[in-house]
Amino acid sequence: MSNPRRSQPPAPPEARANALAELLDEKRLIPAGFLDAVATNAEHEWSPRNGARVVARAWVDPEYRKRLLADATTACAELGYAGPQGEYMVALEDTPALHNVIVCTQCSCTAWPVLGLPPDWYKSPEYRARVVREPRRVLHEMGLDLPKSVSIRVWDTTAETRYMVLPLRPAGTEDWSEEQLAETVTREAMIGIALVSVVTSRE
Amino acid sequence: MSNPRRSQPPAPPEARANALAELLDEKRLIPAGFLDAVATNAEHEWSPRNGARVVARAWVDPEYRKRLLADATTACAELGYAGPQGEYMVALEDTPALHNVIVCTQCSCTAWPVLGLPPDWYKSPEYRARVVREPRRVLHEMGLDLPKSVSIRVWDTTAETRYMVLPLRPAGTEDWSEEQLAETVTREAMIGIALVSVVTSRE
Amino acid sequence: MDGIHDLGGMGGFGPIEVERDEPVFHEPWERLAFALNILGITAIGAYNADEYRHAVERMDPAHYLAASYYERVLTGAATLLVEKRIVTHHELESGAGGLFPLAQPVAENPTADLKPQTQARFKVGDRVVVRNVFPAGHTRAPRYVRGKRGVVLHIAPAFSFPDGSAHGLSARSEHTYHVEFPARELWADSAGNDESVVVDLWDSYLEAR
Amino acid sequence: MDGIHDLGGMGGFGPIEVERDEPVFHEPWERLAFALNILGITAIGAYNADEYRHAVERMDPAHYLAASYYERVLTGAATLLVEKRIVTHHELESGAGGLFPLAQPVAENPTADLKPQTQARFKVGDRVVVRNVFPAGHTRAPRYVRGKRGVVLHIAPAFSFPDGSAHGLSARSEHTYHVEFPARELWADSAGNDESVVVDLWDSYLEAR
Repeated sequence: MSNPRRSQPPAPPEARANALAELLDEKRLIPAGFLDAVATNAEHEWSPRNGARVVARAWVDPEYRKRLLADATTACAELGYAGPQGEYMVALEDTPALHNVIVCTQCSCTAWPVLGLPPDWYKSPEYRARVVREPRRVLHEMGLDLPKSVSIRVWDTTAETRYMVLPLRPAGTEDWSEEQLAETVTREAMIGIALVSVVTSRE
Repeated sequence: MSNPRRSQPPAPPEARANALAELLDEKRLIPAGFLDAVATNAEHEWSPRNGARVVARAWVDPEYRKRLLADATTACAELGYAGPQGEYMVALEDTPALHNVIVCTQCSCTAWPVLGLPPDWYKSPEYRARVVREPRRVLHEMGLDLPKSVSIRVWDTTAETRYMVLPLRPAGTEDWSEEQLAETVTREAMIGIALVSVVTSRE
Repeated sequence: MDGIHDLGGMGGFGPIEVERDEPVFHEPWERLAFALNILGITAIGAYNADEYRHAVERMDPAHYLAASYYERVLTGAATLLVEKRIVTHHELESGAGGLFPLAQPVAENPTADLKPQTQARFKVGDRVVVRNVFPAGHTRAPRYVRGKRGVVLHIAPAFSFPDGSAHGLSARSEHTYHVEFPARELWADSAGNDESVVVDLWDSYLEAR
Repeated sequence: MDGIHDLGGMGGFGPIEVERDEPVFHEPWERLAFALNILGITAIGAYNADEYRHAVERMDPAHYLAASYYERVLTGAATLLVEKRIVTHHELESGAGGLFPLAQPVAENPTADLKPQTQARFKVGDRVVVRNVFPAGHTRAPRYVRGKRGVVLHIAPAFSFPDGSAHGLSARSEHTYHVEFPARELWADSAGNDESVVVDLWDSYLEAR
């Protein structure tokens, strides 16, 4: 890479990925069905829908909320959500005075069982570099303007703890069912770059 | 740049440079002959041959050596070497116990009048990042193995001082002329990644 | 290693682009790269997650920033499979029909001399400072908290010490702490005074203050 | 700005490639880019050298590392000529027949609050420490000496203060000092004990210790 003038472009990434897979297959190192099973699991089992159900339960069940804040790993497992990158989970409670945001500045660690594999923006150098240094501005650019009275805590996922944000329950949802509430909870809200918002039919 | 998957490559740099030149020319902002005169000057007037003559003079003339180490800007001007990026020059004296190396970690500042425009390796991220952190290893990789008894001082060109190294005069050159000596002094030696070496005919 | 991966606080980056309704994988090769890395860690067992992270960190910085996330995954996995002699670089480039850039080699002396801490030395509310060390290999203390003062918010269970396990050193586990740093401790006056950053740090990285 | 340009000490880079008998310029467009930047600074007088350095620093980090030196020169010059309304980005891209990437905008509050020092406060042999500030704009104190302790070797004449002149602030000149830092002060145990780095620092960047 020393001299961009003379550097050749690499083979396309698909050619590289296929080459590695074919080599490992020739060497009989890929158990039958392994690769597809792993990827299918990532696509379907690890999902922000899981985290949304955790949040909704915490909103409607004060005892569950306590258990979630005391031991998120066990509370998530109660609902069936556990596995790789979820061995030790911690839920971060938003309050009217404190907003939590999650990042992984050094790679892109995420609580897979409840948030799913992370989106591109979360993995981008832009988000990783900037959100720890200028969180209020980053949130503003991403569409979230917090009142000045709200402090911001940014959580950098630098070890084995995997975080999820427990957002504020939106006003006007007092009579909503747990299932209805779960529909409103986005991955963005559980990472902390958005609030949960609803359009109530009575307005 | 946020998403490499979707980013388009820029126009080739020659197309960009030509576009800028043509635009400025259309707006009549380029004095006749200006661009070629500037570049020709950079190619021919600013040259490590100038610095080599300074070094050779310092080797044969102890009074000049004193003046060079006390005020390199004036001593270089004595020989006719002055100008942009040479407004305040400092010569760094190598001794048997101390070896000097120059870098500019943040851009690529260089004493143009005596060293010329810097070479690609000096401008590379590799050299800029590494030589302040692991100078002995970098020098080794570049072919210079210093005895352990020699300390290394790396000079980072972070302000307006422009440095040149005054290397050790090689043994066996006692009867060489100033012109012969100047032929042996390389830009690499005046930056500090090499010593001045000679093959003496008597050996 | 103070590598390009340690991005926290770096300036010069532009807006964050958010894609609506983003799929888990955008292309089949991304899906494949993800699964191949899991294969390397689990079914083949050629390397662990700390070695994987460090392999990605060792990518040439220009390649790291130019690559998409799954190209980094692919490069880290391929680098380790070459280093562990499961495949050769030549085989990879023959198969790919072109260059297959790998990461730089591991540093000669990758680990700093950090005394193992088998017991949790700190408790919630303790004031700590991050040790001012510069390991040439893998470490998980980001550069932006080095030498900075924070307060322990939470004690997590003991986990494998990454500076060791990324370099094949003997098993060592330590508690990690969620340490809160006021933004102004990290970035001086340029930061808001109602912001903080919490970093999850292994016991060895910390000293009492 | 803690930008990608501030490369001192960054790991992950490979060997340094030296080209024998290297020409001053490798291609005609490099020669042109060099001369165009001198034109912008002198004949047009659209910007100064500090603004130029900062424009290069503001390049997207991925672009910065992928670009050759003269592509960075070209990008810095073009960015400033657009910002100073001499040309437009649209004109540049029409002329180039494709994308002409420019640097990111200047930060909103680019300068830290560093008190001007009209007199040289330090003398040779003085022990100093580099202030722990984080300007969002141009500064010439590299990140790797921030908060580090050194000794003054030499006092240079007063020069224009770059943190101001890169941002169009009123003229301000200060002496700079050649400050020597033992390598072990900079990089702890990972450095040799017979090595040092000398950094040329403006008076405002320093405090007595």
